[in-house]
Amino acid sequence: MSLETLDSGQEHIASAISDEVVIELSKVNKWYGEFHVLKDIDLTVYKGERIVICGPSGSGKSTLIRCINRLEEHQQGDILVNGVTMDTNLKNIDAIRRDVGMVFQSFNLFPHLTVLENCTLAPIWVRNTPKAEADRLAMQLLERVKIPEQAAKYPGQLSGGQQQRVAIARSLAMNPNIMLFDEPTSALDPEMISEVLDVMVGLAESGMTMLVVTHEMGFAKRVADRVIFMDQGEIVEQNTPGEFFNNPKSDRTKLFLSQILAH
Amino acid sequence: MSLETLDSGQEHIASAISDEVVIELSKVNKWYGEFHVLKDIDLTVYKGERIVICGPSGSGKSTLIRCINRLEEHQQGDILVNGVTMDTNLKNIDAIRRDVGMVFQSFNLFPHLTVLENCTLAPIWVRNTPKAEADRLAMQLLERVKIPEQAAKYPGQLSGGQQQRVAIARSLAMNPNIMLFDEPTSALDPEMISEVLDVMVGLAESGMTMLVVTHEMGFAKRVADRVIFMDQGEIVEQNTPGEFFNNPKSDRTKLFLSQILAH
Amino acid sequence: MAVLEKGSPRRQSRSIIEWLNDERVRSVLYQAIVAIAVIAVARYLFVNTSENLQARGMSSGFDFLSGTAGFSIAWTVLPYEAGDSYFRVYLVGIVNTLIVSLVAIVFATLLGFIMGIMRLSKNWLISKIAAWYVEILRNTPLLLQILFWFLAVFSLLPPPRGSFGLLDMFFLNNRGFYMPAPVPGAGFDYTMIAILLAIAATYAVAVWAKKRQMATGQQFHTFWVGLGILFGLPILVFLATGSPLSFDFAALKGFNFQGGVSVPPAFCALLLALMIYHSAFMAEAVRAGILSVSHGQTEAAYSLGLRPGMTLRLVIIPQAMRAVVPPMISNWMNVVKNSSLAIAIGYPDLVAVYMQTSLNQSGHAIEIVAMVMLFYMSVSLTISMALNYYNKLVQLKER
Amino acid sequence: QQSTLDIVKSRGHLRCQLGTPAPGWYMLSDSGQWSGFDYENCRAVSAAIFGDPDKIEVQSVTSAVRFTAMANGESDMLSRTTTWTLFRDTQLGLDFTTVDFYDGQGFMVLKDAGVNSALELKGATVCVATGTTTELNLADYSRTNGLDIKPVVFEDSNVRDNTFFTGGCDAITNDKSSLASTRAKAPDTTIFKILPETISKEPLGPVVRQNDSQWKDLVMWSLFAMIAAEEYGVSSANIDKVIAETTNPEIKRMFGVEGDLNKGLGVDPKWAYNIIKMVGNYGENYEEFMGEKTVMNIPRDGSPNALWTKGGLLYSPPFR
Amino acid sequence: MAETTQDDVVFRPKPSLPPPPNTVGVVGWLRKNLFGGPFDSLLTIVGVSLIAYVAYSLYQYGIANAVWEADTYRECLDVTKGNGACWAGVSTWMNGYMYGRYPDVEQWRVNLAGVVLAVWLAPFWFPKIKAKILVGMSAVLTFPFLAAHLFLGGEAGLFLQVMVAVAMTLFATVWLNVGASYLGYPSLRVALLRLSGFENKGDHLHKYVLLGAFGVGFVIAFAYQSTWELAAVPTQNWGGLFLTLVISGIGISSALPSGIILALGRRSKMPVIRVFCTAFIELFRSVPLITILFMAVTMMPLFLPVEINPDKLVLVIVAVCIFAAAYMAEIVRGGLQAINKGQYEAAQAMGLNYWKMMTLIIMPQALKVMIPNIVGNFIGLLKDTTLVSIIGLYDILLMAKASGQDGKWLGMHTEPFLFTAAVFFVVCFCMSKYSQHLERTIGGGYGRR
Ligand SMILES: Nc1ncnc2c1ncn2[C@@H]1O[C@H](COP(=O)(O)OP(=O)(O)OP(=O)(O)O)[C@@H](O)[C@H]1O
Ligand SMILES: Nc1ncnc2c1ncn2[C@@H]1O[C@H](COP(=O)(O)OP(=O)(O)OP(=O)(O)O)[C@@H](O)[C@H]1O
Ligand SMILES: [Mg+2]
Ligand SMILES: [Mg+2]
Repeated sequence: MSLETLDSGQEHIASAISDEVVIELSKVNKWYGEFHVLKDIDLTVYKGERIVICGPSGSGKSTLIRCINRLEEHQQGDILVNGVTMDTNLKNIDAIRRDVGMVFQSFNLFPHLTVLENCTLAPIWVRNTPKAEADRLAMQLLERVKIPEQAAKYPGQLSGGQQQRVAIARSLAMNPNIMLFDEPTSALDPEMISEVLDVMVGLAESGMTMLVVTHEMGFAKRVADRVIFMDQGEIVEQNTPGEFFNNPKSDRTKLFLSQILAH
Repeated sequence: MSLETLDSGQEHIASAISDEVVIELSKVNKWYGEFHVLKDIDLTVYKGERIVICGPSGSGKSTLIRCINRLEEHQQGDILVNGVTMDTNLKNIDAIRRDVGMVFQSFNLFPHLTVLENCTLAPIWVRNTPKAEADRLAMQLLERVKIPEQAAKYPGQLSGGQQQRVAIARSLAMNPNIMLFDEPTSALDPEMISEVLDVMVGLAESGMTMLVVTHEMGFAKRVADRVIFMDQGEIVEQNTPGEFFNNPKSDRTKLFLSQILAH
Repeated sequence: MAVLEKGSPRRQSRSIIEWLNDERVRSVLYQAIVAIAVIAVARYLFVNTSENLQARGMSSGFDFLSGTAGFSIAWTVLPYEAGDSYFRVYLVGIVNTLIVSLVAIVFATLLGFIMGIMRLSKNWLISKIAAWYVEILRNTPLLLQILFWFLAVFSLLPPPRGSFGLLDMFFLNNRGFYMPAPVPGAGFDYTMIAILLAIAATYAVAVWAKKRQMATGQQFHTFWVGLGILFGLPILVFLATGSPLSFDFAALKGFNFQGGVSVPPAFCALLLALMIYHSAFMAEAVRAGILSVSHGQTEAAYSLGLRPGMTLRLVIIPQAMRAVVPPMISNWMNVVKNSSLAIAIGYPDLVAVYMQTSLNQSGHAIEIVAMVMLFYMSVSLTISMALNYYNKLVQLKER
Repeated sequence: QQSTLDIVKSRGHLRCQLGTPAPGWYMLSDSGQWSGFDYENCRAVSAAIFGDPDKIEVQSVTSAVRFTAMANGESDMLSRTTTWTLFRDTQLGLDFTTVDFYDGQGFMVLKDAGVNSALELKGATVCVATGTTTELNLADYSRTNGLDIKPVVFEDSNVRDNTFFTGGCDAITNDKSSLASTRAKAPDTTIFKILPETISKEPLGPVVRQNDSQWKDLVMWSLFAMIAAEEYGVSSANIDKVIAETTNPEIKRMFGVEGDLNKGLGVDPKWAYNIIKMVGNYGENYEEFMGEKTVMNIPRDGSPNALWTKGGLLYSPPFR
Repeated sequence: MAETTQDDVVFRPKPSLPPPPNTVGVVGWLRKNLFGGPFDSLLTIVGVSLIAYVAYSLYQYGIANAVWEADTYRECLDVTKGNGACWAGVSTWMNGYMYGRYPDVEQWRVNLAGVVLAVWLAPFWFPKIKAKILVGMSAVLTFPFLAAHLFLGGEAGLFLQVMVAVAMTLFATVWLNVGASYLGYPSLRVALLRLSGFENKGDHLHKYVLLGAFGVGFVIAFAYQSTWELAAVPTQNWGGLFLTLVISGIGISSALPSGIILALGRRSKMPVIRVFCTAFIELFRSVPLITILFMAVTMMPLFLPVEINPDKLVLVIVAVCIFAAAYMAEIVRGGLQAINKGQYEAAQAMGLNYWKMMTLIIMPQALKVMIPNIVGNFIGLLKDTTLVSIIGLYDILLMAKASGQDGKWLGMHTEPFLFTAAVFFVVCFCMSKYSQHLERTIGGGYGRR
């Protein structure tokens, strides 16, 4: 988790935050059985904003972003995504999921489909894109993540870094306006981490709204508009990276930062 | 693969090579089906000599040392180990294996036996050593590889570096006069590599005849009496480490060295 | 240890001990011993058998196959009369075995899928019911289950006079299940042609729909349209040509229903028992297969916006099949083998008519048992060949 | 080759093959005891050889394997409802001894089916047991009379009978004696009718292995002894008295009081005495297992199973 | 930046609140598991009615209308009119269903053998006991002889007597070992040495002490067993559940060694051996057990010389063993395939020969992987042994049939079948649960971190 992971320069990438709200969580509560995992979460994300979420293991980071595309169901409070309320209405859920892409720690590529088919599956079946069109788009995206030559291979034949890049391309193929990342680099070997972070930096440069759960503090410093620190199901502190790293407010944050930067 | 891996000083360890031949390969040829994997290999190893074998992947390094204790059968040429001819005679094979220890890349410890039992199995069943005696010897060896306190654990409970050290102790328990190492550190995390190399250096200091397949060039420089470079089933070049690294003869060797030291 | 000269002790004459220590010699020796032992045992058995046959005045050879069997068989698919030969009995038995096994395989597979999916249902009650279904069926002997279906269900159906009837066309009673038999009239050929055309057309529509989707992205309700064509076209032609098909309805005459097509209760009971027993095993295969696809796959599909149905069809099932099919196919094999228990309730399968009745009548034990084994082995070989082929087909590409 | 008698003697007991339990013929009680009409034959032979009717190891096997179990020497004799046919006598390595029960195959139907003759069974479904001559007879009968009968074949007689009771067959066919036992199992025994036709001859009797005539003689004459005893009025109850009082030289020869008829058989002179004393004569056995007081309830008078003196077919050659 | 300063906001986690009431507790559970949606609710209602109907019918037949005491089946019928069960017959015949025709006065021998086996294997479940493999091996290898002698009775040959004595000695050894462990000795071996005072004398003397102790035990056992006078009970009289367990027990325990040999043969590098083993396995796996049984009873006698007429039970057991071995071979092969090649190579490189490698390294690992499958196989075999009733062996199923032919209970067949089914279900279900438990506990491996 060294700050040197990104070899290119360290200056912060300019952001283009509009004042359009794309995600709004208010008083969101969630329980697993008796266990209170999200406590009164309030969070507003503006269009084009890039948010990094960090916090100790088990603090509810994954749960939080998984609530945003309804991989988990929250029990209290409201979640609005792109103005659509997250409730039990299947139409709403579909609409939200179409606009929100997600990248998982363990890639979750479909092993029975080629890389290209992985990227065209959703456009063809959800967006009714013609195949030729979908293929073209997918190839563009694969070029963007720098692996166009792997299009015909199966996921099992790729290295971890390549697989994660395919996963990003696959999400982008649905042309989402929000991307969620859940520890996208933590299953990777050190050499491969930078490959994937490079792609994510590129994405940030293009103005995508991003929520990233990660412990890559170099990435956070360089890309994030806001860093959110969670513990025990709460948002303890949120701030710009500069303030967050240099001037943390809460004692909990300080403790966490001292641990994570000790490596 | 950096030369800094060994923290202790870099001066070459004095060797005590006698002129007694312990391994002699002459015109050894081997095929896998149609594929000619070893081509006319000639190699003489003297008692106490320490040889490092390197070369690109698939060049036949593993195959070569596996022929020396008959894990693979060669088809042409003669192999003599400690004066015993390697042929189809089971007695000879047994005799050779008793004198030759081997350490594998993936440790291959026996997961159903404790560390101590791993080390005493062969002495008890092959050398008919009494159990008490075997236990005593094994504990000595575990001390030598610096993990006597792990004797009662199962391999699954140890880290990779510890496991590899157990594997070395296990081989030594048969009191071999030749040790073969097949990439003993390449399955290890960087921090653990030096643990294992330290043990191997210690072994070298004690005068053991060693054949080591490795890409740890620091180790080669410090320990080897001779470095052998293989490619496409042939021995391309062999020389003292000084000459080999500073003054390689063959183009192929030069290319290889440039790649491996580029990291 | 002296310095050795190259290749010194290689070619010296070797003692017997040394010779015996040679890996290759030993290998040949072991194999020779085994081969000799096997041959000796085979010869011993053969000699004994021929002596025994002679001593007991029993004949051997396959001549009996052309002899008259003399007994009749309750229900056959192939035409058969008591005057037919033993060889005919063999064939009749094979066909009877295959018919009941095939039908059982089809239904057991369907039911297995339903039960396997039920067991994974989020509804606690449903998944528990499925779990107990599997446990109860897997843990009681099939033989008992066959007897149960036969005695406690099919034997308790009403007699022909009180049959359960449906539309006066289908009847179920303790003599079996009766259906109308179609009797094609003049001009029915056209309907047949229409059926073939409809199949071709459905296929064409499917291909076209796929193409269109690929080209324009539009999805098409192939299934419903196909269904329409498949049934609509033949019915139209059928009506247009003046309905040239009559049915031979089963009707109560004398003791029983006459006419129509019928299957005996033993068939129904055996079918049901095999189907239900094996569906339990198949349910397990299905469950394991689906569970073998990690939950991450579902989540990934959902987060791409795929709906549950599509996720199942495009992502989960293709991957699950890889794990489901091999145990499923060996289960099919077991259905065929277990159909031999038909003997307990009098369904005339191969073992019942051939290994039981024919063997009893003719006394040709060796020939008959060998022929029966031959049949089962060919089935098994065919199935395992199919399995290997499938495994090759679906192997995941790895690095 | 050793004779069976020697083997049996040296073994110390008789291996007698019965069928799986069937009422009247061979029945197993909950305490594990065998009894039955056919079982008495075994007891008779045992009594003749050992002077003890219970030195028997019962082998009870399904009909499918009965002949192999005989032919391979597993059983010494087979005493189960086995019909004597030319094929079986000549091609299975077996010898039939004599007939102890004249049976014939018949049909049984429900009374309210309104059937009075087997010839009315056109198109009927008929329950039958597997692997027996019954199956062949039915096929023959159906073919000869153009009845187009559908047989439903069962391995297990309970299953078969139950199928018939619940209406799974229009009729059941079997040896008439067994029809009686089937009827006895029904919840209501009064609703059945046995049709008058007898479609086959079913002579039943013990079977031994071929080519051992001494053994065959012993088994056969043990049976004859029981038949003859009845003919002479000798029963287990009165045998001692009869022997003491009789003047009939045949009886004296038979029971070993005079002569040495036992010599050829290779058994004790009192062999026949033991049989009658310990097992009883034919009539006694019939009464006990087949008679009107039993579940079988098969009347003897006027049937072929009456003594020849009473118009039946049971006839023993002379003991001379 | 790590040090905490005065003006820090101190983080106090918000208290965890209880979840909203409609998501937990009974209501939450019902909502989540039974009435998750309209379709789910419908399924639940259908399911409940189905269960209710089945339960009601079973209750009516099995309890409400059932007759528990009667002397004949006809008495039952008079009461039930066929609408209820006649458990009276089943209870009268219970002894028969359990032991077949095994004489009543001798049945203690069967029970004794069962108890001995249970006690023998009990240390398996004692956490303190080491060398569980040895406990299992000693039971599998020698218990059959003890059991055979107990079951058969009569004159035992010298070999059988010796084996019986060995079995008894080993049994005692197992339990003395348990005793020694709980008295605080590391093992029986050490206990013996300590008690005899030989512990500190030369190592080479130890084995004489141990052998001596075993010898004394053996002599005592031999002397004791030669005083037994057990009446002979021929196999024809064996039956019921007892016979079922004998057949499947022998089948499974012999299947393991022969399955291992076949599997090794099938993986052998020697073509002749490989071909024979493969052919054997495939032949017997591809045909139904019933045909093998038929073959055993109809054809084996033809294959053997006239003088040998093997017991029918022996033939059947041989057939079952062959069948089970073929299946077991495939399980073993699966287990062997799960062991990676490195283990073989490491063993060879250490100089172990083929058999030592197999017994010390490969098999212990493979067996562990195989246990759940072995239990599964045992369940299958146990169920399949019902087929021996078709060829006339008086197992529990044929006894059930026979009880319906008994003069008194003529016509009773449903009840015995139901009873048999229940017995099988209970036995198989327990084993299947046990194997699932094993699968869960074993799977992980050896003390993973
Ligand atoms: N399905 C579940 N059922 C019950 N508890 C769960 C479930 N999933 C997660 N939890 C618990 O919820 C808490 C938060 O989990 P979450 O995965 O959101 O943490 P996280 O912050 O992402 O941690 P990590 O950095 O380890 O991924 C953890 O304590 C976890 O044990
Ligand atoms: N069992 C085998 N059958 C066929 N080919 C083999 C087999 N084992 C190895 N080979 C081939 O022989 C060649 C030499 O293999 P070897 O393992 O000796 O290479 P190596 O130099 O040790 O490579 P690496 O550095 O990757 O371990 C390779 O091309 C390999 O593909
Ligand atoms: Mg997480
Ligand atoms: Mg290698």
